[in-house]
Order: sequence, then C-alpha cells, then structure tokens
Amino acid sequence: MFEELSNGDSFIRHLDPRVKIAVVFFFSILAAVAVRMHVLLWLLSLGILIVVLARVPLPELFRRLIPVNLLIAFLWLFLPFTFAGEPMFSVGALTVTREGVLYAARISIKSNAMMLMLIALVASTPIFTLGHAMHELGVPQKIVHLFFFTYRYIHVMHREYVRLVNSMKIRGFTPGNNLHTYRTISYMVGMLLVKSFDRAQRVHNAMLCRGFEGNLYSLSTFSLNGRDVVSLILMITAVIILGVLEWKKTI
Amino acid sequence: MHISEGVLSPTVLLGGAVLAAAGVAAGMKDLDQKEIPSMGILSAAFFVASLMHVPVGPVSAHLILNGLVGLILGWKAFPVILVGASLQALLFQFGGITTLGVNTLNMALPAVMCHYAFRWGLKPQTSRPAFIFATFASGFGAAMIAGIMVGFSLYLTGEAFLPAAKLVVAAHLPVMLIEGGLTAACALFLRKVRPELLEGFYAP
Amino acid sequence: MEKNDLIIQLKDICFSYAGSTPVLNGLNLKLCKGNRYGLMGPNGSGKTTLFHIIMGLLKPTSGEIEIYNNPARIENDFRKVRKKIGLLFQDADDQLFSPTVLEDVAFGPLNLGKSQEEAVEIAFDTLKFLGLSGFESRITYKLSGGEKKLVSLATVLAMQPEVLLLDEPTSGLDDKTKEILKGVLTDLDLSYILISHEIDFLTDITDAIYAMENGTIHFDKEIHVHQHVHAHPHGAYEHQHD
Amino acid sequence: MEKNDLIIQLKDICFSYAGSTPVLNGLNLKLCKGNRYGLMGPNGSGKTTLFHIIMGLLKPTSGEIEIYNNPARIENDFRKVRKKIGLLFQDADDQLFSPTVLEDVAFGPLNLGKSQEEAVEIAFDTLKFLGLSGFESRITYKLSGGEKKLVSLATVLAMQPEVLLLDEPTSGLDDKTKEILKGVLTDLDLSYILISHEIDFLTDITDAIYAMENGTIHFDKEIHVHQHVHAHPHGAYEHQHD
Ligand SMILES: Nc1ncnc2c1ncn2[C@@H]1O[C@H](COP(=O)(O)OP(=O)(O)OP(=O)(O)O)[C@@H](O)[C@H]1O
Ligand SMILES: Nc1ncnc2c1ncn2[C@@H]1O[C@H](COP(=O)(O)OP(=O)(O)OP(=O)(O)O)[C@@H](O)[C@H]1O
Ligand SMILES: [Mg+2]
Ligand SMILES: [Mg+2]
Repeated sequence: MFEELSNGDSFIRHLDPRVKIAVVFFFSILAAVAVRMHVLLWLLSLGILIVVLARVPLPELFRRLIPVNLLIAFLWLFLPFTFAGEPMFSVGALTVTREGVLYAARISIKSNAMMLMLIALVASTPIFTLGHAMHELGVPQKIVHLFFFTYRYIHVMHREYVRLVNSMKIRGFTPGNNLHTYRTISYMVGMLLVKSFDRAQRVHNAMLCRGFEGNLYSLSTFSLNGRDVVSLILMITAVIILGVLEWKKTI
Repeated sequence: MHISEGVLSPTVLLGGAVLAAAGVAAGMKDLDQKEIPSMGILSAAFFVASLMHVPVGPVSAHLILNGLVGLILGWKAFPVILVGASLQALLFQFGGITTLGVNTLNMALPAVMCHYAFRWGLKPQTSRPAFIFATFASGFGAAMIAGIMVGFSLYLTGEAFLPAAKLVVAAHLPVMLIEGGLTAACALFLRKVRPELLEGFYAP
Repeated sequence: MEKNDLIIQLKDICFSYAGSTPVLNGLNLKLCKGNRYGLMGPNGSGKTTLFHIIMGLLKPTSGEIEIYNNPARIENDFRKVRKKIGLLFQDADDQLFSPTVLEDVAFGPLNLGKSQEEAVEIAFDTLKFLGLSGFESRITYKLSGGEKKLVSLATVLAMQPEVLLLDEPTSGLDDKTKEILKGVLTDLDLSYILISHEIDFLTDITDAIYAMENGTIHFDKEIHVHQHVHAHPHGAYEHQHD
Repeated sequence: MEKNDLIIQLKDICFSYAGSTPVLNGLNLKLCKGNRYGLMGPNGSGKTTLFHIIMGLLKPTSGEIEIYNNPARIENDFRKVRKKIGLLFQDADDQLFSPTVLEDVAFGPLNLGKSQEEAVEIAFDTLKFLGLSGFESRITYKLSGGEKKLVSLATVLAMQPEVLLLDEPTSGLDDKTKEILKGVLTDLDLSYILISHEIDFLTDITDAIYAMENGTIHFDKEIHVHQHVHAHPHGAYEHQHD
C-alpha cells in the first residue's frame, strides 16, 4: 500500500541522490517563481524528458498525476471568471478573461512540471537513501531520525491495522450506521495508537541494546563520480539559462 | 489538507517556509533522542490519516489528526508534521518541495494553538465531560483553523482565489466534525487503557 | 461418511502473496463433524495462510472452498462462514481490541444480533466456563500472555461456533495454562483443526495429525507409533507428571 | 570461583510497573563466565522484566546491579553493559527495524565504531555462521517467523557479545529450526541465560535450570532427574529422533 515506486534500471537511478535532490530543489524553485509562458513550457519539457529517462512506468505515472490535476481542474472552474482583465467571451452573467485563462494555464503547466520532477526523483531513489542524502545535505540529524522512524512505523501501523480489521471480521462485524459501529471503530483506532506506541518503545529498546547512541550510519556511501558531476552541471546550467530567460524582460 | 505545487505566489511560499522553519526550530529545542520514537508514531498516524481523503478544490481534504498531535506534543507538532508532510509528498505527491513550508505551517500552527487552549483537559483530575469537551474542541478547532489558514494562503496569493478559498473552508466542515469526534474517542481510549501515555506527555 | 457431516471442503487451493512464490499449491482438505485434526509443518509452510483462506481473510488465486456444501467465494458468503467457524489467531495480541475483557467477549454475540443483555450474559457464561470469572473488567491490554490466549479463546467461543481453527494456541504458554487449554478443548464437543509444533500436545487432543509441506497437506503418509525417552539430568525446575 | 569470573550479579532487585503489584521482589542472581543457565517460570512471572532490567531498559526500584564487578546504575553505565551483553527479544518483530537483513545485522557493529567495510564483513560472516548466507538483501519484515528469529540472533551475535540473554528463542519454531539453534548455541563459546517453557530444549543445552516464581529465582531446589515416556499413537507427521 505504501510501497515505493520501484522500477528497473535506469541511468537516473545510479546518480548520486544528493545531485538529484539539489536539481529537483532548484528546478522547483524556478518553476514556482517563473511566470513567462515559454519558460514554463521549457520547464515542462525538461520534466517530461527526465521522467522518460527515469523510466517511470506510464500507468503508474498517470495514476500519480491524477490528484494534482483534479485540483487544477477545480481551479479552472473559478480562475477564468474571477481574474480581472480583458474579457474574452461571456457565459451567461459570467465573463471569462484572457488573463484568467492564462493564469490557470500557467498553474497547470507549473504544477505538472514540478510533479514530474518529483516523481522522477522518488521513482529512482529508495526512501531510505533519500533520508541519508538529506542528512548529508545538512538536514538536522534529529529530523532525519524522525523521518526514518516515521517511515518504519507507517509499515508497523499498517500491519497492526490489517490484523485488527481481520479480528473484527472473523467475529462477524459488519459496519453500519449505528452506535455499535462507531464505538468499534473508535476502539480500533485507539488500540492502533496504543499498540503502535508500545511497539515503537520496544523497537527503540532493541536499538539501544545494540549500542545505538543517536548516530546514523548508512551502508550506501555517496561519492560523486564523473557522471554525477556532468549531470549536475548540465541540469544546473539548464535551470540557470531558463532563470535568465525568465528574468530578462526582453526576448 | 494540502495546497498543490505551482499554485501559491513566491511571497506566500517564502513566508510559509520561514515561519515553518521557526516553528520546527522551536519544536526541536530541548528535544531528547528518547522522544523520537513516540514522535515517529504520531507522525506515522498523521501520515496514515491522510489516506482517508476527499478532494475539495485545490486542496485535498482528508483526516488530519493535527488536533491530536498538537494536544499531545505542543511545539513538537512542527517537526512531526513536517516529516509526515514530506513523506506524503514523496510517496503520494500530496504537495511538493516548495509548498512543504506552507503546508507544514497551516497544519502545525493550529495544532500548537489547540495545545495551549485545551491541554488542561489531559490532566488526570479532569472530569469525563470536561475531558471529552477539551479533546473534541481540540480536534475540531485544529481542523477549522487549518482550513481557514489554507483559505487565507490562497487569498494572499491573489484575490481571484477568494471564491475558491471560501468553498474550501466550507467544505471542511464535515472534516472538522469527524476530527473532533475521532480525537475525543482516541483520547478517551488512551485515558482508559494507557493513562500513563497522556500524563507522560502532559508538559506542565 | 454422510454428506451432511462434511463441514469444510477445500479443493485444489492455490495461493501466493503479491510478488512471492506460491505458498499453497493445489491443497485439498476435508473436515467432517466430530473430526479433530492436528496440523504440523515447518515455519513458513503456509499453515496460518491456510486458516486465513478458510475464513475468507485472504482470497485464493484458484481453487474452491465449500462450507456445509455451499461454495464460499465472495465476502458475503464468508460473513456466514464466520458465524459457524471460529479462528484463534496465532498471536493473541491481534485478537483483542476492546478496552475491557467483557466488552471484547460480548462483541461477537452483539454482531450476531443478540441484545445487549443476552450478549453480556453469554460473555459471563463463557468466561466462567474457561475459569476466567472475575476478569470481566480487566483491561485486555494488560493481561499476561497466558491470560490473553484464554480470553481470546473466550471471544471465539462466545460466538458458539461449530468448528474451531486454532493457530498455535500453546506457543509461549507455561505448562499450567497448557493443561487448562487441554481440559477445555477436551470438554467441548466441537470439531477443530489445531496447528502446533508440539507433537506431544497434538497427540493428546487430536485424532489425527497431518503434515503440511510444499503447499499441500499430506494425508497419505502412514501412521507412526513410537516412544520417546527423554532424560532430565539436572535443573531445579519442578516438573510435574500426571 | 574466582572473582574475575563473575559477569552479572544482581542483589535484592525489586521492581514493579507503574500502578501494579511488584513483579520482582528481592531477586538475586549470579552469572559467571562459562555458565549456561535455563530459566523457567509461569507466564507473567517476570522473566522478560528481569532481562530488561539487566540491560538497563527498565530501572529497578531498589537493589543493585553489578556487571564485571562494576555497579551499573545510570544510562551511561548501561551503554557499556550493552556492548558486552546481547539480548534476544521475545518478539522478533521488535528486534528488526532496518529495511534489509544486511543493514540490520551491520547496525550493531557500526554503533561499536567499526568502519563500514568491517561492519559489512562481520555481518556477512555472522549470517554465514548461522546458515543464512543469501539472505543479505531480503526485506526483514517479509521473513517467516523462524527466519526472523535467526536473523535476530545474527544481529545480536554480530556485536560479538560475551554473554547472551535469550528470551524464549524457540517459541513458535519448528523442530528443524530448533535443531539449528541448538547447534549454534552449542558451537558458540559463550555464557548465556535462556528463557523457555520447553524443558527438553533446556536440558539439552544448559547446565542448570532455575525456576522463577513470586518475584525471585529459586536456586535452592534440589536437582531433579527422571525419565519421560511419551507415546505417539497416531498421526502422519514425520517425527525425527536423533
Ligand atoms: N503478508 C505477507 N506478505 C508476504 N509474504 C507473507 C505474508 N505473510 C506470510 N508470508 C509468507 O508466506 C509464507 C507462509 O506464511 P505463514 O504465516 O502462512 O506460515 P506458517 O506455516 O504459519 O509459519 P509459522 O509456523 O512460522 O507460523 C512464508 O514464507 C511467509 O514469509
Ligand atoms: N509495560 C508493562 N506495563 C505494565 N505491566 C506490565 C508491562 N509489561 C509486563 N507487565 C506485567 O508484568 C508481569 C511480568 O511480565 P513479564 O513479561 O516479565 O513476564 P514473563 O515471565 O516474561 O511472561 P511470559 O512467559 O508470558 O513471557 C506480568 O504480570 C505483566 O502483565
Ligand atoms: Mg503461522
Ligand atoms: Mg516474557
């Protein structure tokens, strides 16, 4: 259920995760700031290129793009009418403005470009590796710890949840609209919390028993090789060029 | 309750990120290594709650549990929600990198506010009705303020978002009721089965 | 054997967890009224999986399940099955979720449509039968390992099932609790299948022991009779023999 | 017995969980180099609690703990203790937390300050010693019950402890895995205390079995020698004797 997007071998998969994080970070910031249509279109193309290189399976890609685009569809219901500007045409009492349409279009392109990059990152890097890379990039140790624990406990909670649901099922529970159902569900959620708390404590004890003193070690060492450096330079150059295009009033 | 990437203006994004960073720093002050596992559980609970969701406009409405997290943790809700929200972004693409700050702020600040408003309810000597009131109010209130803050973030981005922002807040009413009920029910269960947990967390 | 006596019949059941090799592979099983089977098999051979398939918690990839001669395929069929067959989970921690023992034992009867009073009465009776009177208002979460197992059994028995599926009911239990369990199972007039790694326990309270291996149950192996001789050369632990 | 040989010494340990009756009540224990003790006792008698107190995971309400003749009182003392004493948890699910087996086994050595390469090498060697070669990249939470127990043992052994505390290592294991475990424990030149409800297993691999009851360990009961005779009148399960 919370399985990561896993896929086969790709060139992107073997890049240093720190490089990937840095590129996605700067890319996202530029996309969030940019307003010029041609810059946005370039960003979207770049996003598509990277996702293709990362070999994300298409059905999975579309599934992950659905939530974002549902929200964007909702914005299309409002923005063209509520944005002040030059009228294009009218639907009844409502007027669609040119600026409104452009604004909504920009948001759609931005969002999708940023999501494509994020999906490419997640699809090519295991979550644990991302955590270690964030640590290397200066995220405080305690936050990274919390990140690791949370990721592990999501699985613990999910398993405890499946067990509790099974236990309710085999005793003939059928949910309905009644007090018995509400009480049962609240018991289940409460029990889930209590059990997860205790499990968390015991796991932590087990770590202490093995000499854990608050330091994180990773078996995957990161080292920048030639390919990483070239990719980093290429991508950052692309971002900078687009940034200059955005910033310069002419062209 | 997330705002998607690409919607908010750079000013709002930056402001959110700065304020969220301040909140996280406050939450990390005198944070003991020993507390991290239990915080991780709440962070996981916060993450899992987001699986029950209903799309409402440019945000995705789902259970938040920030009231419960805040009640128990106070300022530590900031790092907990930051981590929960980043995992949501990484695993489901709910929000993204640039919106992480705003999204954390919108959910964690109400949590801290409810902590100070209602934590008296967790004291062992609180009567049952008062306990239920405080915990319900915390769940309901935290969801409500979060809804308002999401609406406000949209409004700050542009006045054109106002109708959409209003709709978002209105659509969260059912979420608030569910949050209140669930928070109260969970707290009651904890009080009966593991009162030490609530007392242990109650920071005087 | 009359046809009416057949309770559980599995035909050619295959199952595998997502992305793994098959766990069950053309498994066949028949349980008739009055049968008391023991089931042994190495760790990971699929015993627990088999029980979960009978209860409809997992769906087989192929094969047929018939309960009282009715095929069980969809969730709705299994709702009926669960009223007749009680499952004791391998881990007692998984079975209990209400705050108090009484609420947990009364939960099943309430789901069967009993009134509140009836459910409570059944719960009291069941607890008494298992020698657990006085446990009604204990917090389930704070029971000891042995107590949890017995209360779990109470929650299953309170539904008055006709068949029990017991998944390693003795693991981690001390000898005294094992004896209580043995007594209860002997007193009850139920059919059951019992998973255990302890052959001594199985021989005492089942009529036949079958082995699970390579995704199927072997019914055809010959019966095996012999004696053990164990020596206890040391140790201060009091060890009782009956 | 020389003073230098004394590893663990507990004096008059008392302990109770918040709001409950005392679990340990004036418990005394001595473990010397080379000792291999078995510990039995009814469910809830406090065996697991005792182990957690030795490791400093729970703090006794009164009494003294000495490890290698040094008193252990505060967290810092126990940090040292944990490098010498390895605890195998009762529930293997609690012990494994890394995504892959290799990472989990290498976790301890890394904490002891080994370099990455050393840690990986130790992990490989330990897995090999336990017959688990090839498991390195398996996902820990998808292992079967028996595999989890063995990997947990590997995580403890990888720290090269001088003493092992084993909390019901055999519960839920099949006979074959039990034999493997027995072999490993016999081959290792370690002192250990082993909790189990299975007296046969304990007699085979410990030098003395003690009983825990009413919050203390009884060392004074006389040694007990006798023979069992079990009959297996039926069943198709293949049952091996050595
Ligand atoms: N949720 C799961 N996902 C994937 N694989 C699983 C899952 N549960 C069990 N398995 C695998 O399926 C196989 C059968 O597991 P099962 O629990 O049925 O064995 P078992 O016979 O009950 O073993 P044990 O004696 O240890 O209880 C094992 O190899 C196990 O690793
Ligand atoms: N976290 C806890 N809080 C309160 N009581 C506890 C806790 N853990 C254990 N107990 C209680 O302390 C007593 C001793 O428990 P312990 O787990 O040490 O027993 P044990 O001898 O290991 O039993 P078993 O054979 O079932 O493993 C039991 O009565 C148990 O209910
Ligand atoms: Mg099993
Ligand atoms: Mg124990």
